[in-house]
Amino acid sequence: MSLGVLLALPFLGALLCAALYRSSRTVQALAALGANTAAFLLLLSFAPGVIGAGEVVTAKLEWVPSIGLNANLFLDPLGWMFAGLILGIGLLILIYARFYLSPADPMGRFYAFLMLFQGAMLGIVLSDNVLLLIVFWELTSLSSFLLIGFWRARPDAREGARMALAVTAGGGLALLAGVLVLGNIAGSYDLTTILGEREIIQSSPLYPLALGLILVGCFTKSAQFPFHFWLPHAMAAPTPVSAYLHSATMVKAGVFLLARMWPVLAGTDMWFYSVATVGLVTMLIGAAIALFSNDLKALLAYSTVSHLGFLTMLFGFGTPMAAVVGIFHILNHATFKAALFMIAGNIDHEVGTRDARRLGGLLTLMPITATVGIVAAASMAGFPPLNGFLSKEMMLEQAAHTIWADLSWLVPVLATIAAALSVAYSLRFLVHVFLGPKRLDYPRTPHDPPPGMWLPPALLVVLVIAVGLFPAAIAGPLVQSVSGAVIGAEPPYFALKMWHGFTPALLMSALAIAAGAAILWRYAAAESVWTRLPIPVAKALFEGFMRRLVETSYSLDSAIHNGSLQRYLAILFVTAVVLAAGGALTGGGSLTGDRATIPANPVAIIGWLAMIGATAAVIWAQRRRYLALIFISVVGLVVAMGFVHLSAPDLALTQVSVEVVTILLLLLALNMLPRQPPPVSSARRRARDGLIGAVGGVAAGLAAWAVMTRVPNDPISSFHWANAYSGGGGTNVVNVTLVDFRAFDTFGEIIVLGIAALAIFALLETATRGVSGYRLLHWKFETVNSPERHPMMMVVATRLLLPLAIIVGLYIFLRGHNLPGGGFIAGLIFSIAMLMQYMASGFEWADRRARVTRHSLISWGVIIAAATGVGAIVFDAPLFSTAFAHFQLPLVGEFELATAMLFDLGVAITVFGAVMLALAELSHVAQRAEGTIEDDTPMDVDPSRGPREEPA
Amino acid sequence: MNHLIVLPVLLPAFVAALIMLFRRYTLRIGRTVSIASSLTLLLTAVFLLVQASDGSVASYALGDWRAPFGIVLVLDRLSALMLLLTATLSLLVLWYAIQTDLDRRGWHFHSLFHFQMLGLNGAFLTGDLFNLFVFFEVLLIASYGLMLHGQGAERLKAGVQYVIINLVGSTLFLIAVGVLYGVTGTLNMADMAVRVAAIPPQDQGLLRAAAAVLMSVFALKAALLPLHVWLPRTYANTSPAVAALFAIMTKVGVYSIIRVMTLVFGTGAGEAAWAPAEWMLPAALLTVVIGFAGLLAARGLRDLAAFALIGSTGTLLVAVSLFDEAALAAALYYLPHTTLAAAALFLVTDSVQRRRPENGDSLVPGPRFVSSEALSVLFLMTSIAIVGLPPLSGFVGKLLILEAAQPLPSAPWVWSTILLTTFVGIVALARAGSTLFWKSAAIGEGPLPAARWQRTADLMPATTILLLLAILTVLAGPAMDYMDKAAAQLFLPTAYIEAVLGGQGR
Amino acid sequence: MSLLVEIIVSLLLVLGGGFALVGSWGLARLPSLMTRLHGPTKATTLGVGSCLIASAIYLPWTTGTYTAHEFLIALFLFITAPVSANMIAKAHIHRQGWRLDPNPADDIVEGLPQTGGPTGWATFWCPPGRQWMGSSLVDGDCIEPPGGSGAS
Amino acid sequence: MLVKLFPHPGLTALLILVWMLLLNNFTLGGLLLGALLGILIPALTAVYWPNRPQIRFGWPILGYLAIVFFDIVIANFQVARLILFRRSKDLRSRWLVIPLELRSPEAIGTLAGTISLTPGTVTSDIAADGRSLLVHMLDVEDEAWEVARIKSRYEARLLRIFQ
Amino acid sequence: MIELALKLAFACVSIAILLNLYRLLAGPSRSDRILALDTMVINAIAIIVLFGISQLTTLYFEIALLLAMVGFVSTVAYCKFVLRGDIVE
Amino acid sequence: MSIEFLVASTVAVLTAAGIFLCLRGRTFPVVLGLTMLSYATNVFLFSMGRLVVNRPPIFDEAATDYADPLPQALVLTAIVIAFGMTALVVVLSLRTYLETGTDHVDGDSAPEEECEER
Ligand code: NA
Ligand code: NA
Repeated sequence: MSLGVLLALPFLGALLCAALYRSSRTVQALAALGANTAAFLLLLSFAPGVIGAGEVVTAKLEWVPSIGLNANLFLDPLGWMFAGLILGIGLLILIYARFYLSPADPMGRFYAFLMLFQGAMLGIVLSDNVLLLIVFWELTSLSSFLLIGFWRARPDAREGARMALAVTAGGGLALLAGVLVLGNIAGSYDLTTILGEREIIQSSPLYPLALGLILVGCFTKSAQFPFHFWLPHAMAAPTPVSAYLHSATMVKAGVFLLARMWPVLAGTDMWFYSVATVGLVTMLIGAAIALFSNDLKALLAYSTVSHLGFLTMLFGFGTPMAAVVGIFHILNHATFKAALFMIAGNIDHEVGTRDARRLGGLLTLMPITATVGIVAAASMAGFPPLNGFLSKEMMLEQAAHTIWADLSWLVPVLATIAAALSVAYSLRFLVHVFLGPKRLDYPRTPHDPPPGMWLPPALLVVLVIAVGLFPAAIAGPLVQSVSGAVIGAEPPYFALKMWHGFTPALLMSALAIAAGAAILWRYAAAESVWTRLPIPVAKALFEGFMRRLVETSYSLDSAIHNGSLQRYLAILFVTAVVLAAGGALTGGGSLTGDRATIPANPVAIIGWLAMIGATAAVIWAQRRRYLALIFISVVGLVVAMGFVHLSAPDLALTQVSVEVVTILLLLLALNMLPRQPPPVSSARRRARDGLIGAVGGVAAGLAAWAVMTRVPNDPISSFHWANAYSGGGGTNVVNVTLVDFRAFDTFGEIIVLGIAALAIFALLETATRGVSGYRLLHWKFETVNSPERHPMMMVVATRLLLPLAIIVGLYIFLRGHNLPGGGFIAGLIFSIAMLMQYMASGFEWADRRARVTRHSLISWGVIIAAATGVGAIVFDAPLFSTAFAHFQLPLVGEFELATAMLFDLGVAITVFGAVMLALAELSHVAQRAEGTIEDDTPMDVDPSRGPREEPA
Repeated sequence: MNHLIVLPVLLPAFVAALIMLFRRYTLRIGRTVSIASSLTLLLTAVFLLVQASDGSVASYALGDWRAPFGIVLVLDRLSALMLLLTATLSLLVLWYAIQTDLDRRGWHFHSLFHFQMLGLNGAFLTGDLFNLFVFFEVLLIASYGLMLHGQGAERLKAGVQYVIINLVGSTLFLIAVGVLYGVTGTLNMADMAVRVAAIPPQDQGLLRAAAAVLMSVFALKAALLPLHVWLPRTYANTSPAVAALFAIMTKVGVYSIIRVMTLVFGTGAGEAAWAPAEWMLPAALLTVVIGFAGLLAARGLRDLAAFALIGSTGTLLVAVSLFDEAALAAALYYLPHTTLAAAALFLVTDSVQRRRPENGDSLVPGPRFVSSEALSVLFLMTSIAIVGLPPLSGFVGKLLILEAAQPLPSAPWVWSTILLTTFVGIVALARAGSTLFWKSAAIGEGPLPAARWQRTADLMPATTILLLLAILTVLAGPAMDYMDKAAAQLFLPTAYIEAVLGGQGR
Repeated sequence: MSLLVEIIVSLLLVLGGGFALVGSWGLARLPSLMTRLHGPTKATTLGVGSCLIASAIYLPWTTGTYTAHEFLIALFLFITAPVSANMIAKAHIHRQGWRLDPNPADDIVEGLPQTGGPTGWATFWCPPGRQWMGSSLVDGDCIEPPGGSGAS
Repeated sequence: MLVKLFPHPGLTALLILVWMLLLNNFTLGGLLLGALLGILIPALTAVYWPNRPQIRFGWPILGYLAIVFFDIVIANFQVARLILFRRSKDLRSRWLVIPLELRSPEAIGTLAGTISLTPGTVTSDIAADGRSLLVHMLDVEDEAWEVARIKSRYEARLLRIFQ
Repeated sequence: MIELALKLAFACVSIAILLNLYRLLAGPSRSDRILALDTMVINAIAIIVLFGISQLTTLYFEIALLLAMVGFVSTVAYCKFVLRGDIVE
Repeated sequence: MSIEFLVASTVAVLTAAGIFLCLRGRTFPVVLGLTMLSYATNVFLFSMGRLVVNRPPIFDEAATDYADPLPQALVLTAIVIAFGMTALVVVLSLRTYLETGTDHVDGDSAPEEECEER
């Protein structure tokens, strides 16, 4: 429980700081400090148990138990040590940052990010579940991204942040894969369980995979070769961030994980050769680059890379003793490196530059800063009696005994060279910055910063000295206890002391110091050699890779999504056909079934010929649109006749009426589409499309043939046939199916129509404005039009036909339940009748006389249909249940009333409303194109009124 | 009899029709009714989810005609989940649309919106294949209306493509349903499941061809490669708020794949078991790749969001097309996450573009804009969700998918694809965000330019979505419990079939 | 009785089919639209008419149920056919008059006769001063259409 | 009031007749419904038929119908002969201009329809002042005679029907 | 006898439809095609009536009725389009 | 020759024409193509109930054979939906043309596709 509180405190601090974004800087700092201090104190309270007695504090909480992702926390000595570093150094950094940041910097945001990062870091070291660990791991990547990019206006900050995120979060993904594999080998994702499964894990065939993936995660985070390049660019962050992330926390996460996993992963050749080698190489390269870096922060950054390599190498050795040394050095490095970063920050802050070539002689100008810096740098160099010396000695001792591929000299020699380089760059920091003559060209006049900025590093330097002098007393118990946790057993005997006697390590150490001093002495010469070395710049490689990634993505994207509907449709058709063919071929079976076919009579064949001819004509006339419309009518007519022939009178009725409405619609729209023939596509394109069409057509035809020639498989429609009259009260089974058995489909269908009308309305309502309105206003007709708008003959005929059509429509509606017909067809007939009226006497004239709004017709239609359905619920029958009864009235005789007819009424009304809304709106727009004419007569020629306008 | 199950279909129909009636009066009535109805739908969905969570399958025989003869609505865990997701998302989008006056910028927004919900809910509830087609059409045509809402040249052009390609899709749907009826003699999916198992060998080819075409239709909706091609232009050119609602549209395709495959062509389908979807896994993997590559290639936030949708839906499809119980459970967890996350990204996109009069959504640095701080946080959180980084549910979802894929032979492909594309996603979104918020900040630290849009109320819906994702993360355990059981229910459809075929009705 | 009915019905059927064919034959072979326009009236009037009468006699006689829908079909056709013909003729003389798809075999080449009144034919006549709507070829007042106009 | 209820009494009658023909069997209920529709539909659609032609019902109408029917049959045979046996170039097809005395659009419409229904003649256009019809005739021997035939045989009768 | 007469009538009307198709495809003017289509619809009505007689059913006559009405509307619309470009104005 | 063959080949021809037209570059032929496809689909769906001559699904105790009513009902629904969709797509094409000045489906005034002027 208290572990939960411990973990929550930094996050709470982050929230608090974010919430206080308007408060004063001090309040914000106090909020962050408060949270951090509380956490630190809480952590200290665990010390007696964890460090003293070796207890492991746990807190268990199930999160996603089904995959073993638990929010389990545990605090063992290793975790305690890291938590101590995180919270302890964090505390100092918070104080330091309060004074370091300028008033222009948003302090609240900074602290929020920093506390977020702290929480994430703490999460890593407290997790008892590897999946949970990944959560925090990635959270550190994210929060460090924010911190590095804190000075968002600086391009280097943005780039550095992105690079750090890409590398560390990307590595985190590899780590995720790794721990998933590991967890599956071990049978659990709980660390405590995994740590007990060394045998199983190391003998598993998946061990190399898991190891490799986990190491990628560790190496990226800890900036190990070849992933080392991101770290220096992360130095664009404000110095407190660098000090925090790159001394004690972020980059140590990788090392932490190496230590954490050490008991189960270490000890194999694979571990040794991969981890130790990478560490060694990194140590060398980092040190070399650090030596020749002029930016103090870059120098420190590469030094960090080098020291992380140092640690990695130690853990890579796989021996308990090496692990002990590693743990000790983690502590030491954190102290002197954090101090050094802050010192570098102070110099930058006060002098206005971090370029080592422009510095020197600061000892007298900034005595406190310089003193602290010199001690810390000396520790980094490994000078006695500082803590850096102790752990470096021990490392060299370990290196001296390490045999790499039967080469006993390799590791000691390389380690010594690295140590020498380390001495050199440390001395360079020390000498080129603080010593030497004062310079006159500093950007600013340097003096010591306020205590808030030198106290934190000073405090750390006190530790550096104290540990150096009294290692066993101060660090001994901690190292002892942590080593036990890492090794998973009683650690080997070790002595933290200055003098081990004349050991090979001492010799190596001395050599290193001498060589390092020599290098610094001949620094200029060394530098000129270095600059001539052809070293590939990792950053450029990385950026090149990223650029190529973006370019590839871009060309992939534009190659695939070229915006051509023609291509998209071709893809769709081809995919469907290929899939269908694949299904048919793998499924097998026969094409033709056992059902007897019906011989075709000559009339049917002639209809078929008409259909083929008309279809061919449509294709031929596709660019002569008016003709195409006439031809397509024939197709519709033949289809309707086919429905007549094949016992589908309802379909024929519907087809006939839909057909005419569609044609009217197309004619209305056609009038306003450009009439000049569009360019034809190339012969190749046409051939391709023809091929796709032919294959698709054949596929559809074969499927139709295959089904039609098969004996039906006991279709459910026999139930519909049997129950239409008895249960649905109608003899027209199709209609009963529509309004009763499958009324829900019909309900959806009228809604589709209603929505179509709404969408059409919404589209056209605006057509008279803007660009479109302009285009309409400046419409140029391409042909001569007759001046006669409302021919008399037509008007006269319509006067008779409108009532006739309405009565026919009503009849069709009423009989629909028993004979072909129904609401939909009736609705269409009413629409056609009204459209006839519109055509005859004009939109304005007819519309002014219309009494209902078309919108409300649609609404009412839907409401009636739905309400009919709901009516059933009132009687606790399911939605759309129907009732019907036969009534006997005097004079009238027997008649039937069915609720389904009410539903059908809703259908008819909706259809009528929708069709009228769509076509009326279209006519309205068309009329706009012609300009409005005062029009109050139903026909142009009306002899009964005499000539309308006397000729001149 | 429990009639509550029809409410998700009935209420939107009534409300849409009523709003249409009242359109002459103030918009306020429309808004009030719209919000009230959406809230009701949310409550209903919660209630139905609770009802379904005990594992029972409720079958509602419309018109009192028993299955397979009439149409049935079926409520199981999956459909309840989809209903809740729809209700949640639509309420949030509605909120946003009202906040930003989107509903003023064209006709009939609220009616179309409710018709859209009607279509979605109907599709999720129906137990009948043809009825599914009908509701596909309802939701599609409503989506056409919404997609075009507000108009403008680019939107219209994209709309033409969207409409046409979906019309072709509908044609294919009909053909597939037709053959399935012709071969099996039924339309009810449960009944079809029973009959498919007994289809003789000589009809197998026909059956599978039809099933494959049906899958291609669903894949079109779900934006599965190579049928995803329509999506970027459509989603990038509609108003982002509508695109946010459309995040659920691809899930209709996914839902349909899950439903039809597990129920009709699942383990019990005899020879045809799983056959119609064998091609899906490679396609889904490529979809993820294309989606995340598009994220890198995007030159505007809208493109970015569209590709993020493709990529994350692709990830979902990867999990689905493993056709494994654990993977399906993972997919079901990931499904609401990806829907909401994509929606949030679209909403953020809209908020950004609304505040940048000159540069709109394009990923170029421009002057600082109002509430860019808040938006940068939202963008960051949304990106985290979309990419699947901790601490949001996307991470849990991907984790679940990886974990589920592990024992399967296709694991290497699934793992490498998901992990590598996540990496690409991180890179891409970091690029985009740093350009948009950091680089822009660098350009003008001066006073904020006067913008049309000064309020911050429009950030609330996206914030709420992130909050919901956080809740989904924290409650991943109980959620997975539900998803596990839902997946189990899908993989053993006997209860479903019994509930449907043994249900009431004349 | 039944033989008589059979004979009548058969005659009507043959007559109906025959006239439908003659009408369409005319449509196919006559040289110009205006002459072709005479063909379909046969299909309408005697062709379909005879068939309808045949049906009206035959179906009640065989099935015993009377039906009157034939008369309605006839009624509709008789109302609509002349209007269709009129509109087709108008369309035709309009296109021919403006030489939009000239056909040498057609009847308008030498022009329509004068109306005998002060105005032209409705298809062409535009009252002076009124813009000839929808015509980009004609900008100001009426111009003289090529075929037929008023006496004035 | 009565005019409002029965704007077109003839139409009402026609609708009732059509309804009964549609129903196809005579019931009192059907008739009542037909009567209702016969009244309702013209009343509802009256706005689209604003003028009210005065028609004299009775024998003249029946006589007219009989003549037209007779002419249709005869003319059909005549035209069939022309189509089948006359060579195209020998067809003497002509335009006829028929000056009108009829003034009501309904009456002119009826005349035009009659002319078109009887084979061999097609009403093609009307003068813009409504005072003459343009009729195309398939084969004309004597134009003046044909015009006179139409005027006397049809128009004169229609003048009597449409007052 | 009726059988034979029906066959004859069917044959006549079918050939008539083929002739209509010829005119429809051959044109040459728009009016020719409209006319051909109009005639084809009328012949289709005849076919339906003949079909009714041959199958002894009146069930399909409403289709003929509707065709009569609808054929008219579409013919008029096609003509109106030729005349005015706009069919509803 | 059987009716089944006629219907199947009708489906094939209509589908082929529909696909070909759908793949054209201008909205109008595409609309034609969609119309053709919808004819094809309707006939196809209808044929799924198998073909029967003059056995309309009007219930009659005496009838022994009948056309399958269900596909007919489905086709009716499909026709209506296709009508609504066609109406929408027609208006949309028109509206897009008015707004953009081009009737190319991709909205380009100068289409990228390979073209030859006729
Ligand atoms: Na037509
Ligand atoms: Na005539």
